[in-house]
Amino acid sequence: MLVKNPYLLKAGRVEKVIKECEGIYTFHIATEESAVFGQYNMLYAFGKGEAPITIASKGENYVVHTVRAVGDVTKHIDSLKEGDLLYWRGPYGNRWDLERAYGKTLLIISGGLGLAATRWVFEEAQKSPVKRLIHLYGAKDYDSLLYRYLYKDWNNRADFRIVLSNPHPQWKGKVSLITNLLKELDLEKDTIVFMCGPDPMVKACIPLLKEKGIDEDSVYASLERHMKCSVGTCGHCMIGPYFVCKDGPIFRYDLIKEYFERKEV
Amino acid sequence: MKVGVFKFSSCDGCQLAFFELEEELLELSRIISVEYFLEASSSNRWEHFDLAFVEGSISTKEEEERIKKIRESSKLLVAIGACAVSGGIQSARNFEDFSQVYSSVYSYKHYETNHYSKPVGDFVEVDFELRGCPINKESLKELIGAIIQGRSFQMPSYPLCLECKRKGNPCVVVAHGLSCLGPITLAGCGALCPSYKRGCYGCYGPIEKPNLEALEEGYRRLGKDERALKESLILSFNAYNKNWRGQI
Amino acid sequence: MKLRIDALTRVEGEGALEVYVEEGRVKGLKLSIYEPPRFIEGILKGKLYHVIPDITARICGICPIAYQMSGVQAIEDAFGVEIPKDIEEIRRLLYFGEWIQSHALHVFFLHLPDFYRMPSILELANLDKELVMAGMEIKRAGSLIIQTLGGRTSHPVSVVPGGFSDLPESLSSLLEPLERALEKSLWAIQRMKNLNFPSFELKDVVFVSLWEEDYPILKGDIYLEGERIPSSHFKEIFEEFEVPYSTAKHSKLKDGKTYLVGALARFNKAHEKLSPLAKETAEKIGIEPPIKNPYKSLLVRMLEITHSLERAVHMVKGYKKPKRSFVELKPKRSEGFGVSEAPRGILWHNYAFDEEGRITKADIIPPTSQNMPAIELSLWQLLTVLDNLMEESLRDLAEPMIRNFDPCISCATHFLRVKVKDKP
Amino acid sequence: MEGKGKGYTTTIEGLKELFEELKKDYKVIAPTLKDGVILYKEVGSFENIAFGYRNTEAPGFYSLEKAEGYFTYTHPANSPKSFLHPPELTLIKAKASQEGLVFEEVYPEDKMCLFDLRACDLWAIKILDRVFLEDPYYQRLRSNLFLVAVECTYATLTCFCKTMEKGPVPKEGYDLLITELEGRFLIRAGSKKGEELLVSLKTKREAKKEDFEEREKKIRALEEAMESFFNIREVPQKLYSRMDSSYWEPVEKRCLACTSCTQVCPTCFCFDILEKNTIDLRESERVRVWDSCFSPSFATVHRFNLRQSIHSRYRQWLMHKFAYWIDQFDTFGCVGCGRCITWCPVGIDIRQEVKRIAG
Ligand SMILES: Cc1cc2nc3c(=O)[nH]c(=O)nc-3n(C[C@H](O)[C@H](O)[C@H](O)COP(=O)(O)OP(=O)(O)OC[C@H]3O[C@@H](n4cnc5c(N)ncnc54)[C@H](O)[C@@H]3O)c2cc1C
Ligand code: SF4
Ligand code: SF4
Ligand code: SF4
Repeated sequence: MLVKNPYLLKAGRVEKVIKECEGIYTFHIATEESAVFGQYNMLYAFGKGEAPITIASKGENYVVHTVRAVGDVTKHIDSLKEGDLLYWRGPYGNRWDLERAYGKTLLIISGGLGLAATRWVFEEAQKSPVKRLIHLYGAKDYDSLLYRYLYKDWNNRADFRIVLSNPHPQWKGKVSLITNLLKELDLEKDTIVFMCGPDPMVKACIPLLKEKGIDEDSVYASLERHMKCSVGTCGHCMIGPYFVCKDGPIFRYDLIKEYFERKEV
Repeated sequence: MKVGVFKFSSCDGCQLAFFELEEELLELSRIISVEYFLEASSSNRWEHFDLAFVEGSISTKEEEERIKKIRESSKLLVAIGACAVSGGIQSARNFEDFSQVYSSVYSYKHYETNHYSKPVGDFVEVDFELRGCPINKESLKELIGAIIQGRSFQMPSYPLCLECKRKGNPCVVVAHGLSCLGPITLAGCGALCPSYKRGCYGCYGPIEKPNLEALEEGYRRLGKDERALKESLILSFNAYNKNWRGQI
Repeated sequence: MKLRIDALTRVEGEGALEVYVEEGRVKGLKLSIYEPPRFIEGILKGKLYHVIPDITARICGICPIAYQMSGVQAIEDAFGVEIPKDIEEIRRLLYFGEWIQSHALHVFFLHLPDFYRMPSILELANLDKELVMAGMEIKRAGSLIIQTLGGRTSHPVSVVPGGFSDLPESLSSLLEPLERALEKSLWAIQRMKNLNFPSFELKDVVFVSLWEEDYPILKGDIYLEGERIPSSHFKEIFEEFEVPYSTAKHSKLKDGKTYLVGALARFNKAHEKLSPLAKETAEKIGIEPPIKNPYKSLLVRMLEITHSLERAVHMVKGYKKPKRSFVELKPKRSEGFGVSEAPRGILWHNYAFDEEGRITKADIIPPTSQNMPAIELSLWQLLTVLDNLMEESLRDLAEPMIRNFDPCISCATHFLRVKVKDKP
Repeated sequence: MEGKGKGYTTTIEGLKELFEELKKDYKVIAPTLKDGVILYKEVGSFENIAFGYRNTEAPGFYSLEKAEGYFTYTHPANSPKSFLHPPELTLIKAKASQEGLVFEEVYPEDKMCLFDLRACDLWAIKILDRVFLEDPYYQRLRSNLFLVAVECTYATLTCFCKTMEKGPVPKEGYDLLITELEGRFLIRAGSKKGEELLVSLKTKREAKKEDFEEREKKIRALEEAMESFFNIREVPQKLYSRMDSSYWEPVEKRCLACTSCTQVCPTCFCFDILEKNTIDLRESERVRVWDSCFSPSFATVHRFNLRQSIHSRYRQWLMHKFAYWIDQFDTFGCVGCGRCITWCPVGIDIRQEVKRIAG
């Protein structure tokens, strides 16, 4: 019996590079490979290793990745130019359960680079029979805002709100915490919530949603854990009984609550 | 890339790793230029170093001054070996009455030396550590490779036991009743001692948070007392390492 | 006027040379060695006997096995155990590994560049790559022996009082590299025999080595002017003293004579016991005792390399893992002596223990401190005949002379930094 | 349970013949003696198999003595994991070329026979089969594997396969099964491969009723002698309800987080993938090495290990073995071999911890 080698890498050309802000770049990589929103790829840097990177969006024959240079792999990726080859394997992981929001309100909450993980599903939601679409996006600084070039379009199709933690002379919008923005929102009880951001942000939003009558089983969060294999065999990404790499990265909150909220699980 | 190799209180053993690179040293000399290395060359320049390797502990006033000068002249500073990283075997005296140690070796009273032998990191900022007494050439190659390739330096953070098991050694504590510092010692040597059927004596120094309380229990099980554990830590060449300073 | 080489280069450890010159003529000199003391003997006090080989190895990263061998033999002497022949043979093999590694390091990396007026082996490699590569291959063969028997090339882990903690099942992987290195050593000697050796003769220096059945290495009596003296009498023939200016504890014969240990001394006393190939080569290149020209120690070290390789090949071929790799020791209140031929010469250890086996006295005399007076004497001989010694030429003159003796300053148990006085 | 087809009995010569047959096609891995410890290792000759020893094992303790008979010990210190999921395995080699990177898959091609496997390790392989269901490296080795199982007639103090319901009788998954009887061996086949080999053996005779009866007696005696430490059916739910650190903190004083338990365990599979390159960066290898949830960098996110405390790492390990594993792979992650108990340098006994926390 021959099984496919999950570690084999594919190559794709970098078609486009967009500088989002200092140290964060978005890449369009040519590929015919199919994928769904919520999934991620393992990007490879020769001689350095691999890192899981979310599929931020997808076009006809390219995928979009947004990468912040923090370590060996991501620094390498961010040094790529148009025409360079990028090596990767994937896609891996599960998808956002967008269908559950059909006919209901869909609230997306993104913190920082978490926007890369919600962008694609947000774009898809705009085209789908979601009753009301709200997206709260919190970023630290004005300079770290991602995808500015899409805001206009997004604002036309959805309720897209940005909040910054720090003021900036050019910033006319809100300076506050994303939780304050959430508090102000009027939401139906049957709202579906998609979240991606740092663990503390996710943890802080849950009780606020509860106050609004939104159950934990209507909330989905995309998690970040250490990953090596992405196929549920290396053990690194485990949270309780789940492998974030293959059972996630997106989890219905009630299923992981026990493990996510408890220290050091 | 300009490189300097410096020696402080030590046995020279770690510098030998450079000579062990042999052919690779010749290869490397195309990319890096060894500007200062007293033991290897009679032509030495001390201006600016991109990379300074420091062997040995700091145990005299002169050494305290010299290490600061090296730090000022160097972009990256690497502490190599147990002496530079933790104070070396000579730091065993930090745990004893210095005047007695002194007079058991010398009668002449006026030699200048500090009571304590201390790691380089007590005086200047250290960018990288190469562990071991002595270091091995693989880790040296890994570090030079990481710097040349502009990637991070890969060093184990786990205890020796993991490396020992990967090698297929049965645990010497269980099989032979030997005491072994492996559970609290950083991996990297290739689990040499257990491979030669003896307990690890700790020459790669402590892991980040060694559980000494648990190890003490382990020693008790073998019929060895606290004193035996304390002595083996003091003689581990790494007794003055910051990861357990104050605990021994 | 004081001329000074602040930092000696291409020697093991760090030292300085000061020369006092009046009207161009040398009036005094001192080889000051500023290795800080590491108090190894002081640290050993009160500790259990079995730590001796691991701790004393750290006196010197270049000849740790010498320390381990003298150390364990002192312990075994104290506790009155005989080491079985097969284990002793393996100790010799390990020791040959160190001779090969250390001699090759000195000959090729430190000494040879002098004969080509090159700053280091890296530059020498541009000039004669073949020779340099041969040197590396030889050194690697020595390292391989140590690594195979002891896990790593410096501070091997398997040496314990009584023998080895464990030994490999087979040494067959050593054979090929050793045989190749042996060939390379013969080839390299031919290449080196015609180097330009400055003419110089050591005067008033007594050669001292150990006496063994074979060419001395592992143990034996002290062989002094035709007499065999047990190592326990070491302190009765030699006198060790602290010198405030130079930093090593120096050593002289009790009658005040300067003596020399190491390769030259061994060759001069025991050349007829060299291995067949080494002896034959010595004859062929016209090296015969007594060799008094220290520059020629280069060739003598090469001959010792050949000897070691040839003996090692033989041992590897006949190797069988002993049934037990060590014998048990029982500590008792006692005193013991251990002596062996480090690459640089006689290394003497002396310990006393209490009934538990804790060390009550530790005394170690390394070869380099014994050789300090001889080195100074030859520098004196070299420099005092000069009329107009200039600072610029001092390094070029003095350093090669010092390197002839392969001093290992790291064997620095007794070396101290001292304030340099203005007058000699 | 009976094997498929008939049973045969044979002598030690017959086993030797079997061994020689196996050696023709397989790299035979069998228990060998090294420095007073029995380990699985490739063996060249039948004489090198460590027959006739008895192991005494207790928490943090191991010793061997000579014994009458052949298969008189239980299982070696290492496990089949060392061969099916090797501690270090190169997965992919990447080479730089003009056109970009060229990748080469490096597959282990060994055809192995594991000779003398006990019930616990047989189960452990079954568990690994599920974990590495889609791993081509494991699957290659696995599909070429020949398994000779042996029935235990003795258990050490650390064995608890009975508690875990994994032994002492091997149920399935072997090609051949050997039971040592008085002066002879009962052999049965468990697969077609095994059957064919068995039939071709010259030194054998068909097993009789008495042979089976003698076997039955021996096995019953062992089963009865073995203690049951806890009721595994209740363990997972109890553990899930006791995740609070107060249950786990006592371990902090005793556990060294040395990783030994996870390494000797026949089912612990966690690994790391290292990137090993040449200085000139012309070539790089992706190498899989054993890792451990006790390792301080195991669960690192942004250079911060989510499991800082030792007791939280212990919780992760034990919960995984006795609770999470069931959700993941529909089986416990523990087969009761007792290796982690014997080979813990401070003698922590997982059975006692399970009893303490979930008892
Ligand atoms: C499902 C999933 C999706 C993800 N999607 C994205 C994405 O779309 N975009 C993205 O940019 N990231 C994403 N990440 C995160 C990314 O995978 C990690 O940051 C990854 O570790 C980067 O790998 P690396 O080799 O570049 O850095 P590593 O070397 O693994 O470094 C890891 C962390 O260590 C820290 N670090 C690195 N070097 C140093 C240093 N010298 N000193 C101190 N700290 C240091 C950094 O904070 C970094 O986060 C995702 C992660 C997951 C699990
Ligand atoms: S760390 Fe050890 S080997 Fe290195 S110089 Fe110090 S004593 Fe020598
Ligand atoms: S096992 Fe321990 S003492 Fe031995 S070499 Fe390794 S780190 Fe050093
Ligand atoms: S957890 Fe322990 S007893 Fe259970 S299978 Fe693993 S090593 Fe054996």
